[in-house]
Amino acid sequence: MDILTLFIVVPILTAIALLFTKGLKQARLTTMIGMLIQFGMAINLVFAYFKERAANDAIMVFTKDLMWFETFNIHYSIGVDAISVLMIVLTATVVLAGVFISWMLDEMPKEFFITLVILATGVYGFFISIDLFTLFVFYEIAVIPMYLLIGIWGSGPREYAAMKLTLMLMGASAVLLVGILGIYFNSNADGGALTFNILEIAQVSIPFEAQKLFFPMTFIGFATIGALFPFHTWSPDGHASAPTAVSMLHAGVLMKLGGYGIFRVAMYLLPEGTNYWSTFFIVLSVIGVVYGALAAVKQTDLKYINAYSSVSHLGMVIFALLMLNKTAWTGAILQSLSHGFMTALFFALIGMIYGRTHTRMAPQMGGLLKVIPFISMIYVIAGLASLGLPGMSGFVAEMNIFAGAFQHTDTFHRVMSILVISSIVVTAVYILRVVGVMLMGPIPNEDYKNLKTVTWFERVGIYLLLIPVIGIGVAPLWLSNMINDSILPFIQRLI
Amino acid sequence: MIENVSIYELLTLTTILFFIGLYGFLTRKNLLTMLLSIELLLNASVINFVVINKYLYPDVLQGVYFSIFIIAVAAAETALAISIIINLYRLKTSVDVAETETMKY
Amino acid sequence: MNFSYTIFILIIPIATFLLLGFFYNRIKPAVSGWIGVTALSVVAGLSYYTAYQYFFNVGKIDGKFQTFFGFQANWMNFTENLRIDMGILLDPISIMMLVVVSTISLMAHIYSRGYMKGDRGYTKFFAFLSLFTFAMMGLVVATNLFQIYIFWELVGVSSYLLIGFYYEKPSAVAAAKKAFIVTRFADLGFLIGILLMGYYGGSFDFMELNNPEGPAIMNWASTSFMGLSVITWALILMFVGGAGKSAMLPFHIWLPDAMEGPTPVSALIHAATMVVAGVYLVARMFPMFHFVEDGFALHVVAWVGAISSLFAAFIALTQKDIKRVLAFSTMSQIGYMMLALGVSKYDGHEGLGYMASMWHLFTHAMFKALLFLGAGSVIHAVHSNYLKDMGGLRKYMPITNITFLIAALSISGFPLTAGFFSKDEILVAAFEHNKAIYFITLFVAGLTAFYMFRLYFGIFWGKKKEYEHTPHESPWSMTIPLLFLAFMSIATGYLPFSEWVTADHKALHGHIGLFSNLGVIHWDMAGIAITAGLLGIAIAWFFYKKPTDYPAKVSAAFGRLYKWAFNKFYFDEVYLFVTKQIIFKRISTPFAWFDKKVVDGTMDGIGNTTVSLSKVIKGTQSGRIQDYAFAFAGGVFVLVLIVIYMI
Amino acid sequence: MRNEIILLVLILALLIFEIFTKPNQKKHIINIAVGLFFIHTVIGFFPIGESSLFGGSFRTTGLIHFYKSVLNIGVLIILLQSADWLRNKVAHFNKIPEFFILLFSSLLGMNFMISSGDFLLFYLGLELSTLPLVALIAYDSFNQQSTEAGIKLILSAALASAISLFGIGMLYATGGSLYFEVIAQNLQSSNLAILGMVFFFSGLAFKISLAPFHFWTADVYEGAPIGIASYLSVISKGAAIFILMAILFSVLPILSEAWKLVVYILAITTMFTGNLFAIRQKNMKRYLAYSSIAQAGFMMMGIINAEELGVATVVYFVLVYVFSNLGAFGVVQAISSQTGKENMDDYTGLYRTNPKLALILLLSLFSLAGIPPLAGFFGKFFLYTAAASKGYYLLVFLAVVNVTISLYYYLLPVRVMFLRKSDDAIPYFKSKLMMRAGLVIAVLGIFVLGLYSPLYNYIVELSAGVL
Repeated sequence: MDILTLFIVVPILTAIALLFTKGLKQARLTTMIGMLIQFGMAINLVFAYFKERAANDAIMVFTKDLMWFETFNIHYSIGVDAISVLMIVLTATVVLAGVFISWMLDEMPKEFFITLVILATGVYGFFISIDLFTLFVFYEIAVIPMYLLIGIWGSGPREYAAMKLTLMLMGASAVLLVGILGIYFNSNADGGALTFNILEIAQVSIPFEAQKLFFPMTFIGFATIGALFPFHTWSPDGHASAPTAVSMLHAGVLMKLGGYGIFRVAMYLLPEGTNYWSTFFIVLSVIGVVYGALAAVKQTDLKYINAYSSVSHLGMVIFALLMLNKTAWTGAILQSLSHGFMTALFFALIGMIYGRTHTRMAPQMGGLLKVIPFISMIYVIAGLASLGLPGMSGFVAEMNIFAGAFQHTDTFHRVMSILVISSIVVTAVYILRVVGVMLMGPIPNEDYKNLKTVTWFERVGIYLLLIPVIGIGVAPLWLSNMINDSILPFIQRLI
Repeated sequence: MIENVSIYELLTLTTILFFIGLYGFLTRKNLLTMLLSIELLLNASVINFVVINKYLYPDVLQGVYFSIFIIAVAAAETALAISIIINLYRLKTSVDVAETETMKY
Repeated sequence: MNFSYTIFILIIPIATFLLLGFFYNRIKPAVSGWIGVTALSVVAGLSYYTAYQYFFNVGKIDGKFQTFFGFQANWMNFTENLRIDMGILLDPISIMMLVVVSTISLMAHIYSRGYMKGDRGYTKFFAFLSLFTFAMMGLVVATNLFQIYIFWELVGVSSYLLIGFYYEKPSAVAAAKKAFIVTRFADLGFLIGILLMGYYGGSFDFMELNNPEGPAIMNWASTSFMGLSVITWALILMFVGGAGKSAMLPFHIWLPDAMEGPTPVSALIHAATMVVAGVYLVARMFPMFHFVEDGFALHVVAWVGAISSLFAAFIALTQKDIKRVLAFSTMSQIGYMMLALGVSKYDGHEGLGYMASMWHLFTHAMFKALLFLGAGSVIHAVHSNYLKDMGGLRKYMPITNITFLIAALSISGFPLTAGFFSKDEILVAAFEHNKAIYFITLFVAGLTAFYMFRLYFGIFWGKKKEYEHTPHESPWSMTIPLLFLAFMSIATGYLPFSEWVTADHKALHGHIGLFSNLGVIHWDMAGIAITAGLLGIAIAWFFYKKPTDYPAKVSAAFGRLYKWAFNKFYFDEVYLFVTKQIIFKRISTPFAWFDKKVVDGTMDGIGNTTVSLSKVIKGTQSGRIQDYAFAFAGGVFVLVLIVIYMI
Repeated sequence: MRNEIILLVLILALLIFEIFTKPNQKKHIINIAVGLFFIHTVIGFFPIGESSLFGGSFRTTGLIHFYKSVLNIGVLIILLQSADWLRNKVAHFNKIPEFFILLFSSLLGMNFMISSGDFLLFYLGLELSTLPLVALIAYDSFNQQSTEAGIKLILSAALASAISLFGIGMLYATGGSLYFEVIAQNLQSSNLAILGMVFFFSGLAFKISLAPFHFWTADVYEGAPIGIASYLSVISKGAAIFILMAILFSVLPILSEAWKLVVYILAITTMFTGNLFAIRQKNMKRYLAYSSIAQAGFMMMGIINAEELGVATVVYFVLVYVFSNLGAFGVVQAISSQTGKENMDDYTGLYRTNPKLALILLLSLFSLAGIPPLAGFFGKFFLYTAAASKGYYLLVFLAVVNVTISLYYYLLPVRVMFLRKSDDAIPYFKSKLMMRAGLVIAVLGIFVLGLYSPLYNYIVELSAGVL
């Protein structure tokens, strides 16, 4: 079996194996083994990719193509470039960390892990798809398990949040579907065979009228999961209600599907539509960036803070994509990765803190640095990463975005760029506010003195996510070079 | 073919019949009278078929045969409907259409 | 000459940080203290060696100091042309800064071994100090704007961590947060400036940007915005960043609060090294500041510096917390450095201000660190920060007393101390180029002398207080740094600075350099300055040597002015108003509300409308056959009508 | 004709059986009938050549034969799922054989209807399929709801067929014949023809339950025995769709502009009506009734394509829909025949007590909602493609809006089953073999139909050249 299909097969096999397990111990062990294999495969893929790339300069490598539905020219068509490889690594890491974080989940563990693994399958499939149809199929497979994950294992207004999240995302995907169909039926204006294959569609130019019509559909379809204002409202409620591992996976990986899809589908296939609509969506994304940050300032629930912060950070991804140059795009990809690791880390930590203090309200806590120093210090580090401290991944990403944004010299882009840059101050405000209130200060509750220290599986989860955050931040060159190479064919279509 | 009667007059008749039947169906309270109205509707069609056959395509007797089948089926339909109405009567001692409104919304 | 060993100046502190940080709960405090001190000693040794090599052996070629690279690596590329390198750039000012940072840091390390003894976070403290040292070193040796920005932020975060070191104290937490956010806000300007510079100047690299014949300087006029060159805007924005770090108006508000941190931190970061980063930045970019648009940006620098120094001096007169007095004094002195840079030109003697600024930076680092450490020693002894709890300490703490006096004399510009030389160079530079600024400077010199001696007399003389615990001299670990710095506070005045550190890297005839050019001292200029200083000291002597009621009378006489100065001209309140009332209440809260009610409400509304629509139409399914039949027949007719009329 | 003859033989055999068995032995008829029908279904899979009988009144083609197989499979599943109910609830009425006889008669009617080559056989088939069903709906003669449902259906159906007949009359008048082929040749577009088409259409729209001809659906489903409701929802609807397509595409192509508009309007009204009503439903049968209305609206998107692509997608969708809907109905049936509970709230916490049933219901509902990788997604996607290929993007857009609405109510049972806990959840029970077989077939279909593309390709092959 080829190296990419395994990424779908292994989770499915894991899920099937899980069916035969009993109890938490077996379930988590099975999942861990499956996901460890997956993680190893992901790391291996990076090396394999470099090796393959040296010999092969096609846009996608490791391609494989099987006819599926001949009538519609639907293929099972897979392949990766650097961006998908990185996204796969991100996914593998976050999922594995998520398994460790859910080590002690006691309610219906088997079902939990199965659903989680199905979700992961969808994500992997999405990242390796070249065919729009399979891409869409995997997208939905990735989204729908969220309903169960939040609904069954969530907390707070979980039913409401789960329903809202599912409906908004599926609604968006429905709009996306129309966009995809539009692309499909214009994929060969000269009367040849219609196709869903991204690379083939990129060879033809879709009529401008069609681009104008279908770009916003495709864009909004993807941008909703990327939490573009004003379609982001599923995200705060969803994150707040979801169990820890799910928040991690969702914010860390699932929301990345948005940016990835915009990049891979909306912009690549509809370049003129992109140019036509870019002003409008730039405004939306900038509103998202600033607004998410400002709204986060006001929140007290840790998860809400993080959710709004995600709105802000991912708004930056969309903003960067709309800047339409290589620097900004590199930044967008880096920001996706960085935000993935960092937010997952954040949610993991919030889960750990919640598991100990039984509250997520920052003002109710205090002085945690003293009682759970390890978790608290990592929280500070994650916070610093979030506010874009040099040496952490966020900085590298943001700088690329800003540098890319500044390549536009007209006033509109300038003003928008400056607004986006301003958001980093606001980010500092809300991060430090939480750190100050929750981790520092006097201890408000005597019970806190007996909080458990961090356990080994929590440590593993933390390190899995922390290492990439710092790694990217310290040595970004190879990564940005890797991304740069793969961006080229895409950017060339737009300029 | 009837002397001095054109197809238009006959079709007007059937149309009127059709609407009378429809009106009856919509306004009667008694299930049996509603059933009668259905018969009117069906009869309108039956006459239609015969008339069309006779006036327009007199070579082949398709319409006439069709009308015979309609009459037969209508009989079966009525028989079935009446049996169910009787069943309703047994349960509710009434054949008022208002008795059949328990399931709604 | 191969300077590649200088990489260890960066590696050693970060390694120390990682070592102490990872094993903070396994290493014994005593050991970690020694690790820190040893590491820093090595770093200081390397720095001194580098300085020696550079200034005395290899640095000067053809009468001009050359620039060396100790290390250079590509870190990230934005575009083909716009790349970010990480490297070590060695030229006079960076080497001077290496010496300053390593010296003060080493002193702070040694001092902390005594000062922090018994603290829970002893190891952590040393780890953070190492982190800071690393970041500061990285900042000073930066080869390009982006590197400086990166380390700039890292310095900021280590400052944050150190100010908030006593994290259980809410005031410390608030101060740390304030320091970080205010400087970050200013850094926003810096970042935008850098990006603008990158795109209009074509590079981030100092060597390319600062080349007087390079494209960046030659083409400054190519694009303009609101009447000024974009490059000027970039420079001004970068200066905003510098002003934030260096606590210039109006970003100074974090500095007094930052005194919540442990005193060695105040000495190291908030007096000697980090706060002068802004000055260093301007000095680093000096050719650009000077050449672009006839130095418009430099005028901004000069005036901001001058006003800040005056403003801070006023506030320093009134403060009661000794560390805050010192903090405002720091701000005032940094204003000096800024204005000196601001009035400077590039070539030859015209570049006097530049030299003076750097020199003052150097001497100020010594005596201000000394003042802080001395204050720390006093605080350590009396367990209070407030002047009212002190007095007559000269008997109990002789070493502290003497060293503090030396530092106070130095800062007041008392003849033959280091401060005298460097400050008078500033005065000369100001006099030559901008009279208005000169008078401000002179006035501030007098004020400085007055408030420093108010402090000195208030602490060591004045009323004899009864102390609960008899104060005693601090341990050797704390007094050795004091003595060393006291020595430096005098000795650094006799360095031939004007030969070493100048704008164009060529030697320059200073006025008051002892070994270089004592002969041409301008005694007229110096005399005025000395008079101003002595006047300040005399008034302080008169007011504070013994408890008198003059201070109260004077402050009453100034009335409102005194009150304003005492409340720091209400800057904090304005900021608080802007953040709490405007940003939080007027912007953030409505945004959160908007999100909840309007955006989210719309989405929920769509759902709710659908559901209620479903309720509204439920009546059509009435359960009546005849209604159904009517709908059926009606449907047919409507369809017929539509179809027939639409086609 | 093979299908019909075997079915007729089956019916006769059962009649004889009915006559010659003692009341207490009539239970065995369940196994026999199901067994025989299984054989019939299997035989149905064998291909049959194209032919026509009675001067063209009765036609068989590969596609028509496939239609019949689809219906056979559906009926087989329904029989399997209803066996429990028959055994437990109906046995004491002593009229089990009637159930099979009537059901098979109805199926026979549908087979005739599908195969019909003229309006006469079409009409007879239609009535033959409807009338036994009415009897089945009113089967439980002591149940008032059952009776009410019967009355509603017979009166509405009679009205519908009357109006439809009126329309056929007009088509006869304009087309000059009752034979489809002749009409197709002779028919000219005129207002009368359009009038006739709309009238005729309404009759089939009634069977497919397109809004506003759908009102009977919910009430009848609720009152009818569950097996019959599921029969109504898949078999009767499927057959009507098939013949509707055949007539519209091959008999009335000249009026295509007109009927496309009708289909367009009905598709929109139906989707919205079905979905908006379904949101509020508490009774599972009623809930599934509205869901099936909405699904019918989606099917219209394939019809509007008016080409072979449309035929293939609709047939495929119906096939998928048979499995998905029968999966859902099967679970409802299983629970109802075990506990008598039919309300959604009764399902609270079902997953914790009966995980398999809950899972099957979940899969069926997800398939209905069109969530990949279940077959329903593929069915819907192809329908969108069919509509979009003719440029009906607005229709597709409205459809996806409706999919989102429908997702909401499809998640409602999932919510109560999975997300909530209940102390008085339906206790664990083990279904009988037949029920399980019925459910398993349905689930298999849900998975295999979509992912395994040769099936779809086969349908495409069949529908090639039908026009």
